[in-house]
Amino acid sequence: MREVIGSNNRILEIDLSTKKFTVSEINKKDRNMYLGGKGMGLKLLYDRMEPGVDPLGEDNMIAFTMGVFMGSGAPCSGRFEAVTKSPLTGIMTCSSCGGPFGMALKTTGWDAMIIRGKASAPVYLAIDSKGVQFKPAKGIWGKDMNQAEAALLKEGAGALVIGQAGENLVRIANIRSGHRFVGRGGMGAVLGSKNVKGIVAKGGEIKIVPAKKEKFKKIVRRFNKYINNNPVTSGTYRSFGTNSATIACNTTGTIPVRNFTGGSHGEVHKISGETMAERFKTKWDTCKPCTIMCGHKGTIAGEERHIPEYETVHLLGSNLEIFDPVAVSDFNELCSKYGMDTISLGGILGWAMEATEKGLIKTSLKFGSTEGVADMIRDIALCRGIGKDLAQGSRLAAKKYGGEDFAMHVKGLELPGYEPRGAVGHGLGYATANRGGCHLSSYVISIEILFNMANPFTPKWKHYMVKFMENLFAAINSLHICQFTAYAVMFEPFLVKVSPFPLLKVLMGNMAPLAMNLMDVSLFPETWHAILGKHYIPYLGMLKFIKAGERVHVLERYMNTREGISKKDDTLPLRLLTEGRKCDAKEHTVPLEKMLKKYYKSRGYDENGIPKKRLLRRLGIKIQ
Amino acid sequence: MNINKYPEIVPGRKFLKEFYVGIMLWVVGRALQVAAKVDKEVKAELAKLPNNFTLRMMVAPEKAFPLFFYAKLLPSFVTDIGLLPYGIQMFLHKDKEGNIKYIGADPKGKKADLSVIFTSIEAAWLVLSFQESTATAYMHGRFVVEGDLPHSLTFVRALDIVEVFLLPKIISGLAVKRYPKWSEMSLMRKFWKRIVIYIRAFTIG
Amino acid sequence: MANEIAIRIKFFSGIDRELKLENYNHEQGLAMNVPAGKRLKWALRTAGMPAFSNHAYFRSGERISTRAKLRNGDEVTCLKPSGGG
Amino acid sequence: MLLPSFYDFCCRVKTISGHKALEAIPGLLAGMNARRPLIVTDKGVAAVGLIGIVKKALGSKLKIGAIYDNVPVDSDYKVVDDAAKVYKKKGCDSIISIGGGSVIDTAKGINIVASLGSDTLLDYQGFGAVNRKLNPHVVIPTTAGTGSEMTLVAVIADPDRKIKMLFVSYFILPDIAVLDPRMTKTLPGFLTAATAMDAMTHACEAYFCLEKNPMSDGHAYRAIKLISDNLLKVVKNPGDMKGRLALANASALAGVAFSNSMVGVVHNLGHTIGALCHVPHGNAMSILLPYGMEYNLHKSGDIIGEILLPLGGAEIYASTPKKKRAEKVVELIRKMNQDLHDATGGRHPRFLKEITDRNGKQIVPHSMLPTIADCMMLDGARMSNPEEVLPADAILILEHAWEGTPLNRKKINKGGKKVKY
Amino acid sequence: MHIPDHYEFLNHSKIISGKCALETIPAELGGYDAQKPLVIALKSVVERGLKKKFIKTFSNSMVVLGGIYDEVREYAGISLAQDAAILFKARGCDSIIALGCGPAVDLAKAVNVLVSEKIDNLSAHYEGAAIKGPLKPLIVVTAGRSNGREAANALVVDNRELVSDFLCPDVFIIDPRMTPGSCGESVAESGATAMAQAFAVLTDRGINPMTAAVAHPAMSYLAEYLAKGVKRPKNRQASVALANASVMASAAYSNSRPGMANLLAGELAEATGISAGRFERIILPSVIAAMLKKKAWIEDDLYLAAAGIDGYAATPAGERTQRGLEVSLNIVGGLKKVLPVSLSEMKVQKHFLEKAAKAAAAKSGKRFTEAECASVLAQAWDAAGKVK
Repeated sequence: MREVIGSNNRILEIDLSTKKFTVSEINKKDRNMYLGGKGMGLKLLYDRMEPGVDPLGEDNMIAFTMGVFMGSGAPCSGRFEAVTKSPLTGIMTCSSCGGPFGMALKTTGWDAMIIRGKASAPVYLAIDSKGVQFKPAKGIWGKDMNQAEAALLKEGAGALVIGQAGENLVRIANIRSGHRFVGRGGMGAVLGSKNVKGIVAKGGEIKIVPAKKEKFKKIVRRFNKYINNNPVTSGTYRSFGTNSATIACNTTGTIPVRNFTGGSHGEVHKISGETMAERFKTKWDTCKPCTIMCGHKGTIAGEERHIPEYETVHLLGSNLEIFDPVAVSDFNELCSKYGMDTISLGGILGWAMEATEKGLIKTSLKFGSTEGVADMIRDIALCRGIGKDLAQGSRLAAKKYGGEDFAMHVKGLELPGYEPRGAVGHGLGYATANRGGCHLSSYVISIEILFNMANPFTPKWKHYMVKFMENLFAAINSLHICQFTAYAVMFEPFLVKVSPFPLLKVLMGNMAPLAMNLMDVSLFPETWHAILGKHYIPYLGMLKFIKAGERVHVLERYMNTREGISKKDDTLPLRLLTEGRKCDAKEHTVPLEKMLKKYYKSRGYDENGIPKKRLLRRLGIKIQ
Repeated sequence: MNINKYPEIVPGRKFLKEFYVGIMLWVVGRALQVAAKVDKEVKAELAKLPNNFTLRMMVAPEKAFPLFFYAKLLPSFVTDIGLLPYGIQMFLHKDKEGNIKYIGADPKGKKADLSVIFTSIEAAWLVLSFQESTATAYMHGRFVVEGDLPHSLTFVRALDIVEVFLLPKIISGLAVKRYPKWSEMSLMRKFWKRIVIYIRAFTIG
Repeated sequence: MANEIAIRIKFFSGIDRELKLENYNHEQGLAMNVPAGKRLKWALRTAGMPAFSNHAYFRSGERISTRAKLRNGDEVTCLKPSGGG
Repeated sequence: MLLPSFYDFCCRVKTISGHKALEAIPGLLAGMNARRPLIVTDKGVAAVGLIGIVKKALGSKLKIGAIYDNVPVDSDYKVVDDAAKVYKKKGCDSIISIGGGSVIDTAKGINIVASLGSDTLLDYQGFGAVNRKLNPHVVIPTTAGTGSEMTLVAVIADPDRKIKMLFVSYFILPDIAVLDPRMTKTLPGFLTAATAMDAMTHACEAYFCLEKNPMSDGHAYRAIKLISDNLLKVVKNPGDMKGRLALANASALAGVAFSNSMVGVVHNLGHTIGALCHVPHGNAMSILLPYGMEYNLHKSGDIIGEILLPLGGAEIYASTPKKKRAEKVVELIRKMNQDLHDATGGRHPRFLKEITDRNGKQIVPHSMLPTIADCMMLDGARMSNPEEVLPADAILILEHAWEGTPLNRKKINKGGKKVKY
Repeated sequence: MHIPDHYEFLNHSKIISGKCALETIPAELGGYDAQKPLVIALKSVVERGLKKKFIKTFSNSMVVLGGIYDEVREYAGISLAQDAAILFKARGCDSIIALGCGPAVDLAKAVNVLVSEKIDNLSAHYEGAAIKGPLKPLIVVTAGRSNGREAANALVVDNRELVSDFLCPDVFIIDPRMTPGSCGESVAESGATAMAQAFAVLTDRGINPMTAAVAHPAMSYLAEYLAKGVKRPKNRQASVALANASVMASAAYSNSRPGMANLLAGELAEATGISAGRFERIILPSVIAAMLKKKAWIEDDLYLAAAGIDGYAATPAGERTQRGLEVSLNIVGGLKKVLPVSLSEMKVQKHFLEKAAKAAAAKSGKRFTEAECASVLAQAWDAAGKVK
């Protein structure tokens, strides 16, 4: 077991067409500017890939990047990032995953892996410290994810697999490692288009040792103290998982019901985290290592199954007006068998049900009834009948069959489980998220509703909140640590803990820039410098960390504008801009125009949403 | 879908233009009645119409143009011979002996053999304010004829001659295709006729 | 003289187990009669809630603080602060 | 292209043209779910055997309800009511009319009575009486010139009151006009010349009269070009199918043009002469066309000059200077009349005095001219002529037209401003 | 003048253009025995304040407006049509007026079908059931950006096409108070669409006198007024002429076969979601350049329409085709400052180009091959040395 100080900085570049691989180094400047994880993935593809490439073609590349935190023993650092050009949205997509493959690949000695070209016949890749072997995948091609992963795990510590959906190039296919997923953007189809069934890493060949050992130990102790004291990360997450927010969102009318027409529903508590915890006697089932412990498993219908997360419960449950937790869990199992993203699938099924209701397509789906839903999920995965068109994502299906005004997606990515008309800042987050309709890009609903620090209906200061949170989460996804730790790091420092809650609310509501910059998130950069052994300057280090996040976000936006993205795409589905929710008498809609204009100005984009040259130079992004 | 977000709309009225058209029709009616007596060319033209023949000039949807507000107050002898303008229609009646009389603007109790109908108030405004010549107006469908066509042509011909009498050359030049030359209408005859028609139209007629 | 007003409090995320309320029904929640003009803090203390500072309280879609005045027919939802997926 | 301050254009007829056009009828009728058509025609068309051609072309797919072929030359409402009874008795649901202008007008009348369900045509007199969609009506013109397959007017006589009833409505427009050269193959030379010149007049007048609009100009330009390229060829050898198709197209185009841009003084005089002296409409038109143009030369000379391009071709147009182009047009029309006169061996008259009836008697005596000039005031077409036409002007034109000498333009009573479209 | 062996032509709509055209609506409705129209308006048109002017034109007429449904934005969907149909039945309307072009007209046609056939959604028609009889009278008032499908006998609702002769609107009203464009860009896009359609009709091998007669005025108005209309969108005469041109172009185009520029622009518009007008403005110059190189045979009508009568007569017969194409190039060139000039400037992804070329060649009925389409798109990619 070789010991490595700090980070290994080795990149494995695999070319499937020529079946060769090369090894290259992460240069120092990139490491400082882009940290690792999401930032490094984008930078690697920005240097190698030219715009206008067919996502399912041969020239598309997919990069798996491990952050500096991986393997260092930091809390909740078991996550890695995948970056590619998504077949669902046609623009750059980054998706993070907490599966064992990350630790396996890092401990095999690789910091990043880039796959390009296309294999002539189905293969799977076995990676060890020296390089990669291309092994024929005849045996496991066509098998579902469970069997494929079991077969691959015989040859290594962690594996990535795609299901039948990935093989059939379903545009919402995902990649699985352990019971965690590289979920959004249809990355399974990218691997499927390259004829790669899976990747397995031997693992356990090197051991990462942080450069400043004792400083790192002190920081980790403080980190765990923060996590265990915070009521959110140690309270509801630990006992009920991500699904604990269901009741809060239901009472404020921000959950999707009946394809985003309603905001809340009487029977939602049947599928809330608490009821599931009681009914299925849940135990923990999380990424390794994790301190928050938000993943759960339980005995459902006699089987040991992973409890569906918040998004799955709402997109495959309340969005289709299905409130039977066992049914939702069955759909979740089907998705994890065939390998499809549950959020996009829920969005597509919601559209399909409304399209059937309005006579655009002929299916047996109906809101509120589970009859025909499981068969439709199989049809989509195996591209049978109308499933073949639904497999292209709700944007292309709506282009073919009509109903674009109620296809709930932004830039092609279906909306997750938050109803933006109840939290307008979150709506702006959907519109400006780089990969499309994504809640984790800025997650402003936490400020607006869950911690109730801002009025959810006024557009005041929401553009600044979205910008700040986008930069923060982009930076966090580049370290790579779990995003939920942000709540602990933001709300546990002494200054914030002591000040009374109403003062915080007034500060955040009226002087958001001041409040946000006062937040002390220095814990992240401190850990990062401790691992790499660099000297950390207290306040300036944090500003550099936030600026790195801004650089990652703006680089992704710049790459997308080269694919044709501009102001016309930063919008929300028509339903959210014009109609009110069924449960809301005042019929609030999302005032997107006002917020977007201010957002562009504060971001430094021109009025058409394209990053200005001055901004790119300030952040040091070379213009290609 | 709540339908009272899109209320029903009942269109209003253009009072000023209604009033202008009413007055112009009244003037034309009275002028024709006088011109038929005074000028031989007009008399010859109107002679072609059969006797006991009523001719009407109105603006389309008849129900949309009620009489003026003061019409009810006027005594019957005023409304019979139309001393004052009180509605947006014009009735000319050629009785058995063959002389033309303007019989007011009230359609009650009158049957029109020939009616010249302006398709809308805007069209009537265009024609009666001489923005379009009569021929171009007919071509653009500003007015439509109900009843047989030859009678309407004689009526329009008579109208042209009267317009030449009533209005100065600049204005009536717009309305008529060809302004009569010196030879056809001597200066003296034109001015004299103009004065006579004006006086008689507004008085006894 | 002080007329009674009826309110209902619904406890979620395990709080009802902490308060050891017998046969608690999620749908109806805990019905209580409170003298008019009282604040939420008073009602919670009578329900036996020890430290209630860091819980989240919602009434008809908006979040309210413990010092909010209660009105007749109110339905207050009480739960621990939580993060989403 | 001139943009008039106001215009309206409407031609709702579906045109089917081609050498196999008749075969398309069953499909189109099925499209309008009509299965049993009534064929309306007159004795002349039946005699020439055109009905046989149509029946063979329609083939077995369509069951003919009945054939009604005793339509007289000047149709009247009794014929219409009689045919309507046949229509109802045989349970027909659509009409196919095969023939010239009068047959088509009669068929329009029959369609009014049969579709709106009353028993006599008199109920539908007056403006706007017909305001509902009628049953399908397919028109197969057998003369390439009247263009009445494209017009929204039906003129039906009322023998009792000795007047001509005018039915005007967009709903009596036929649904389909079928232009098939086989229908006009057997038309003799002089009749072809007369009807073609009628179409030429429609096109020219539609081009320069007051109701000029861009769409009518486009149609008129092509009608003139087709006629000037093909007329002499077809008169010389009547079997030329391509030429026949061109003339059929030209007549349809001219019909569209003049039904939206009203014709002027030529038709004014032509109708009056036709009514008083029973002169064939085509001949009157071809004689009066040059004179009508000369009469309007001072008012819309440059527009008439533009007709030189489709009439004479680009070379002549480019070589003649701008001011002279209008006279060149008139000269070419006269030359065309002269060529037709020679090609038909004198049967195509050039001046009014040459018009003779079957047994050679002159039917337009010089004495009739003053009465024609007076009755001219009663025809609606005089409104749309750029220059005012009074009986005095009419006498001037008719004198020269009778004699055959070109109009000397000094005597014309000029006046009024330039035409403002 | 070449006449094809067989052709069919139908232009059902009546065009009323010019001063006080709006005032003729009550008379037109009277002609159809209709009293109470439902107005379906574009949101952008209503926001520009045209609604008040529109209502004022109905004063002194017996027409009562059954309601102005102005929810139509960029997309015509079946849900909007169902709402409008509910409003139509509730108010007991008997005819429909579409205020604005593009999606408003498509939606009006869809509502017309729903109401006249008394059905709730168009699924029966998507499966191929034909429209049985004539529908309620439909009047279109042109305003705002046109998508070139108004006068066609088809409706596109929810990206699904329904073709039937009964779908042609009955009357087009082009009134100088309604037609002035909101910005130069929307005028340029409608102009580019009309130009592409008129060009496709006039250079189609199966051109017949009827379509030539309708396309001729369209092309000449574009030649005269497009540059001026784009520079000053508020100019009334230019906007009326351009509105006329787009109505005539779409009427002629619906009777003729689609040209290469229209097919390619349609495919790219569907792939990228940008309006087809912008792509037509870019692809048309490349198509013309390809035709110039290929010396394809083209009727003289194109040159006559583009250059007018005097210009046409002045050039000898041989050069007319070539000069015609050059004049069309200059007409499209008039839009250079307003719309992007090349596909790369619009940042279209390259792999869309191959897919678009393949699909266009398939739809062209063997008139042009995939290689030709690909070369045209390649040339349109940078469009450097051509249209200044």
